Amino acid sequence: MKFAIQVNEGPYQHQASDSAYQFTKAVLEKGHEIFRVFFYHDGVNNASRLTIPPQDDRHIVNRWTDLAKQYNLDLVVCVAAAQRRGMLDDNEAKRAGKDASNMAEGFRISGLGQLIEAGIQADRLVVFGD
Amino acid sequence: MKFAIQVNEGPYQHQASDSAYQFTKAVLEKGHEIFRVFFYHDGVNNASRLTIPPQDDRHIVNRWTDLAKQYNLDLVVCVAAAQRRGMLDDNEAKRAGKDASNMAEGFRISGLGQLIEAGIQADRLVVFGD
Amino acid sequence: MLQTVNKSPFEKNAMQSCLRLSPQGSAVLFYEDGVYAAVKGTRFESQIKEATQQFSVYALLPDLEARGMRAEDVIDGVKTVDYSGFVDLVADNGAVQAWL
Amino acid sequence: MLQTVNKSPFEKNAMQSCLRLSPQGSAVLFYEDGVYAAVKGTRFESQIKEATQQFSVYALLPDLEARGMRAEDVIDGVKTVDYSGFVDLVADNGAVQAWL
Amino acid sequence: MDDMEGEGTIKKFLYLNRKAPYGTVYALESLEVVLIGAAFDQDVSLAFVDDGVYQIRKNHNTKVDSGIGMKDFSKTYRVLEDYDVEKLYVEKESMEERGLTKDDLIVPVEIMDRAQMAALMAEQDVVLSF
Amino acid sequence: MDDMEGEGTIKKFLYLNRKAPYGTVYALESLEVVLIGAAFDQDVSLAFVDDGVYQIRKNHNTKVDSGIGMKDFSKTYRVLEDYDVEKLYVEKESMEERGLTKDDLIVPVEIMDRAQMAALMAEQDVVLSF
Repeated sequence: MKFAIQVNEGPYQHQASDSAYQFTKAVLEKGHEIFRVFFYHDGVNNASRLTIPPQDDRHIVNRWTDLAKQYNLDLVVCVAAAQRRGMLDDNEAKRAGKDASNMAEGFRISGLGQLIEAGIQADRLVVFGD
Repeated sequence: MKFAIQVNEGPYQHQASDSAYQFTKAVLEKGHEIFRVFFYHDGVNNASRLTIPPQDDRHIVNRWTDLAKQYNLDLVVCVAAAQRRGMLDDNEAKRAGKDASNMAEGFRISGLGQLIEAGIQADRLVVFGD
Repeated sequence: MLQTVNKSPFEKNAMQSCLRLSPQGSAVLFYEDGVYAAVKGTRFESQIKEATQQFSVYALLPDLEARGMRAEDVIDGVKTVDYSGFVDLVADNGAVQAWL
Repeated sequence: MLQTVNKSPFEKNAMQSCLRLSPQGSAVLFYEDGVYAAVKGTRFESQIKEATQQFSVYALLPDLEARGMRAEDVIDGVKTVDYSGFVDLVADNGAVQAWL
Repeated sequence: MDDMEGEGTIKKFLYLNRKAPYGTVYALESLEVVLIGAAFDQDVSLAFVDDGVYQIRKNHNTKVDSGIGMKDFSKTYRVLEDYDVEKLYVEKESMEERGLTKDDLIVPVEIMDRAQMAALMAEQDVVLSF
Repeated sequence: MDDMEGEGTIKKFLYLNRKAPYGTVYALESLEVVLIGAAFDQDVSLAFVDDGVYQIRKNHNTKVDSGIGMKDFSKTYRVLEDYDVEKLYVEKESMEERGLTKDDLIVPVEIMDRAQMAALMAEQDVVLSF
């Protein structure tokens, strides 16, 4: 079965990203397919490569990157939500004349249409939020 | 009278940062003093210089930077909360071996002691959160 | 003391806890989504009316107006203030306790 | 349908709205801070017991355990699942509605 | 974006709006999804439940440079019709406990009781929750 | 940091904890403030009210590599004593409606009724809310 996942909150502040990760991992380990993980609202902050969590804590961003690598996941960050909150890849930074980018490996920026498409293409959409 | 302000949520997702800004501005316009504005939890995300809000919307980060310039405000971002969430100045980035920083002008990174000190030094501490 | 409530009483328990536990004589300010507690006609109206006997109750006008309400929509006994009035409430009432 | 509730019933109205509006026969999963609704001894116990008549009610065990509770602490008629069971609930119950 | 993949499939999408406007960004960013989603020609319904009914209350009054300093986006609900988004539902009890009637709302809606709302939910393929 | 400025001033600080642990980060980051704050020799009280009482429930059980994948920080409450943070209060009704007794808690606390809790609040100089 094909699953799509929506993540509405950033790392650490709310459990949403943790729950979404554990759920996504379980989906994959059971042999189902993940069509896409879509990061919306503060969820875009899960894509920052600049986080430095304490040594004894989980590394939420790297966990997503590693899972994406292992299973070839499509991790999509909403462009409109990302711009509001200062989450940029190299292209977006260049286009906007910003002197830095902060997006981690394994994520890509795209439009809200990707969320609707995920709703259409996947058999299930599961939303994790506050 | 000396006021201290604590901001617990990031820009746009919750009204906390907006309310804190309007309140801080009103404090200053009435001739009171702002001892410090302390950004904690997701509040650290108010310090990103990479945000690109829509043209017709308010620019939350720039508003803080401008107010700080006008009134010589002390805008302090909690280092522990900031590291978890990927908010770094040049020094922090260098020390952690990160290839970019994202902190806006007018903010500085420091420890939680600065919040306690604000509570001691100011006549009032006002907390804005979710 | 000044007690602040910024959440809708329909969505969260902040207002209930504030009214249950705040020291008598506190000023209570509703702002952000908290202002819905202060308007006439909701199922919380009688509770707020009662609260005005124990507390000085305020609502932030800019938050009311943003959400489509006006000063005359608030419950009798509740006063409206702007941000400048919010600052005065903080200055005049000692420690501030935020019911987040 | 699968209904998910991730907020404490003491803090937010999500559980109340879920139980009021969900189609009969839905599966209801409590997870994150939502699991407090599923344990014995709280003031919501009788309401949840009643809900088990209309809905299949579940609680996520890892969230219960993290918060100091065990499978035997949940109300009779509520089943516990792990993340794998959460996936099965989604697969088996059609559309998922999150009460955020 | 490969919208074409979705061609032919028509699913029932429900937007479940339960949060007040301005206090959090969910109302605004939900509306942004609805507007983008309209291009996909799906069978779309919007439900306003709990504090979600406040999103479509009349007479919102704020601008970037006055009031709470956020833009009033409520008039956008009026243009949904032009996007062929015409199925707007509010829940009866949510209206009543807030003392609201249809006259207080900025757009025409259908009022549904518990049972009707449950029936609407039961027939959906995808529920986007805000 | 100019801690010295605060020397001599002793204020009454109340930490008001009203949120459950793990679902959000407030419990953990509140504890981090308490630990740092202990160095300032102020008159500190911790109040656990509403879901805040769940923070100090016994037998939390999760690790970064099992369960919900977050570290269990509840044992830190036990070391507060070593930091001379000894005034821990829980509200009676909050305990009762959750079916909890003192035996369910990981640290010794004093149980207060409404009136006692209100009196505690009334005597504070600074309230940090989480």
